[in-house]
Amino acid sequence: MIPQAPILAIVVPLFSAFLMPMIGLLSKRYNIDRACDWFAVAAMVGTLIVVASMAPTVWGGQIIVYKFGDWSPPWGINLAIDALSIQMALMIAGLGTLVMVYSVAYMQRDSRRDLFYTLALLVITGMMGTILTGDIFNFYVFLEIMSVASYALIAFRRDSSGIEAGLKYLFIGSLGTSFVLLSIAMLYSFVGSLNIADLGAKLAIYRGAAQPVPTILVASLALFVTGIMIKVAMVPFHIWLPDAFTAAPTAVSALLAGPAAVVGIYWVARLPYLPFGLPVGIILVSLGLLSMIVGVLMALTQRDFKRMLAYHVISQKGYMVLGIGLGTLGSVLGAQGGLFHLLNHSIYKSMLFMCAGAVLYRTGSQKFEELGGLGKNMPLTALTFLIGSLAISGIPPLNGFVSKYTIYLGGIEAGLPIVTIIAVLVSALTFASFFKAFSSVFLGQRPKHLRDIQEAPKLMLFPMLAMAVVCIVIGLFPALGFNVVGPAQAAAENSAGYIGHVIGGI
Amino acid sequence: MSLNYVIAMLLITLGLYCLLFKRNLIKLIIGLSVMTDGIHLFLISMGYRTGGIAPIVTGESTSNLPNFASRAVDPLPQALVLTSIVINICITAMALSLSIYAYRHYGTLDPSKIRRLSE
Amino acid sequence: MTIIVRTTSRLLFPFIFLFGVYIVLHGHLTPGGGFPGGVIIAASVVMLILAYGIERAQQRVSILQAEMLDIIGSATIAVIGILGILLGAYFLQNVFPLGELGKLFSAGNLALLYIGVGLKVTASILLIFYAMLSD
Amino acid sequence: MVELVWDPIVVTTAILLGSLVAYIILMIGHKITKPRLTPEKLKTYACGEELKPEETHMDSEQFFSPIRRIFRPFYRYIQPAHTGVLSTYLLWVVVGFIIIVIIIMLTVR
Repeated sequence: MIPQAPILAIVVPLFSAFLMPMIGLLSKRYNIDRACDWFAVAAMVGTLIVVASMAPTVWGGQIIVYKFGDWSPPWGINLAIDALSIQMALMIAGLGTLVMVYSVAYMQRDSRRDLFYTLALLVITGMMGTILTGDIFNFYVFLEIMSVASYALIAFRRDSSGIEAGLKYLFIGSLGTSFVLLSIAMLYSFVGSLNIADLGAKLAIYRGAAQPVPTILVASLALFVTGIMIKVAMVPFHIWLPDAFTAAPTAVSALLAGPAAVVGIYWVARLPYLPFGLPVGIILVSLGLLSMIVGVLMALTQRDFKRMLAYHVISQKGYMVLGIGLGTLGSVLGAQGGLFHLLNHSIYKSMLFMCAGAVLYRTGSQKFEELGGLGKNMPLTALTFLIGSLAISGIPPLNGFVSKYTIYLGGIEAGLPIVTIIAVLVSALTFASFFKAFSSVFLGQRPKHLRDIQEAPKLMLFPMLAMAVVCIVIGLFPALGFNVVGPAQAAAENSAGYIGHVIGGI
Repeated sequence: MSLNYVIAMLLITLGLYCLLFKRNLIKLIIGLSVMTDGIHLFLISMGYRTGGIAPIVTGESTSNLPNFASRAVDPLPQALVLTSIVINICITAMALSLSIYAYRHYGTLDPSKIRRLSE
Repeated sequence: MTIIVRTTSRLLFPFIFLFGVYIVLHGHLTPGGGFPGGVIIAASVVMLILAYGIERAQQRVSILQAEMLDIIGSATIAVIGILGILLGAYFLQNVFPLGELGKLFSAGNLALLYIGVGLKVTASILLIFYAMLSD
Repeated sequence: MVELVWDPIVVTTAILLGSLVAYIILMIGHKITKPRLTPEKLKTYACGEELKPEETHMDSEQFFSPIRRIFRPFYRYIQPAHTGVLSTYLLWVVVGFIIIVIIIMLTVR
């Protein structure tokens, strides 16, 4: 482990974001093209190295506790990194690096790219912070950093649809974060602590229905769940997501669909055990089922490429929440499947958005009606899109199948076969919807004005192909994924170990 | 003391009402701020104790630390509120600038008319 | 604006500015610190903007200068934080002499941290106003 | 036995072999009967009207109209509910919150 690695994982993107305007000024002064772009990529690679250096220690069964300013845990702010956090951190850093490489090519027509990279690195900082922190108010602060930066990123091009989507996300998201703040305030007034491990230890007496749960705790839990579900975009709270993903620049859509999905799911996985420890399985399962069905049915009739992908994000996140919910109802396979699906989905959904972005970059259109026959012009993009759409529909040799199959088994294991049936049906509808997308964009008649379209730039193709290779590799060797997800699921359930490590200061 | 909590809840409810039923983006932003201020009031009154003193360590208080600790109000909620106020400023500034752009593009501040993205 | 507003704001400006500087510098001793102090300093400049218009203000402090101020503020925080890692054991750990309780030069890195925060907040709020008022 | 069937490499090999067999059958079929293409066979039939290739693009919203018929209540009520009005969406959030409170009240006791 690199010394000081936990804090460096947050500090490297944060201070790179601070330095970015200066680099923008310098590069303008000395006429260095693309200095900002490569600095952002370098910052992300640095973050990835720092995070990866922590992984062996954590998978060795240790929980890294980092104390700010040497104040010990219940009083000071601390970072606590267990196997669940490290899975999420690795995903954020890895996918974030690929998205940055993609945006080097995608954003090259925009002006003020230094501001774009500042905001993107701030989003990465916020995500890193939310998953590494061991203090619940610190979590709120990082959540707000991430949210405010992403509102600005969505409206980055300042066109009418971007502004509208940014406004909608801002109001709905701020309502959600103020719910989280109110929940934290209630929790603090009831327990008198903000440390997650300390809260978990003090609230443990309400686990297992030994004592009646006080009303303020119920209100706090409901507010927290609502706030998190707005970030995850489960169905009654999902409405910001399609607008935002449609209107944002595609690099931002990929950033929000891949890495940023992690934050919400991390808290969904953490929530049933820490800090509340109250049963939320029924809520998770019902919200997951609802999102799966509504998401896929809405996606079937979309005319817009990115909007269809956005509705599939909702549907696939439903699978994850469903799997984790089944995990709290007594099915280990379900929870593992949920976390595994998060890993797979982040990879292939980022890739699919990148394909849509490549098409949009070359043709200037994201409507199905105006596209067609691009398979001859952009064969590699078509190939990656095909791999992605087969993966998301759960076709066997690819990674989506493994995780979906695990969730199906989890449904049977938890004694709810009806859930499995619905999940299989939704998967079939997903395939139908992607069939439509592939045939409308890459097959069929090619309109005359698209005759001279070229293949996407190499810098865009590189992350897409890398992700496609990862999809196939995980599909062929699922043990690779389970080696990451298994410890993560065990760590999420092992709240006593977490509390012992943090409070006991082992 | 319980009056504080009543007013805090009243502010939160008022903010929520404003957010749900007003048809002007500026009023929605005001509603959001009022709601957050209600939460801040809730936090601040939680750390308050009747007849408490400011939790600032000075020369006098170090001589009698137990007395100081038993009378000082809880400083943590104040720190939380300070942080939260700063965050709220960011959100308000962001919302106002987005509203300016929305007005330029749509010519209105009515959220029911800013709806080019739907279904 | 009328001449009354202009004169009053010009007369008031140094006092408000000085008060803001006081709040920033005494952040580690009395209530206040970088955030409130920075906002007060920025408010004094915003008052001038309201009285004299955005152009006059930008002649004094251009957008570029405000951005530079912003970068200097954040760089100060970064350097103090990284000093804690290099010389001590933890991020933001105090590596300066603590000094005597109640004196201006005390509390180790807190005072320097507040100056950095104050610069950053001042510059950020000015930038927000510039961005909203211009173009 | 179950492990063998769900071993992804075995399944992938099986899929690839299956596609190969299908391709061979297709090729044999092509060899036996040569297709005789006439211009009339390649034309899109649209009640006698002349269509340019660009106009034959399918309406993506109606691509799966049978599914729209099956889930008619959904497409009649839920899809139009995505109105794009911010106030309605905020109302959804609050209603969802109230439902979550009720579910937690019922399950936690």
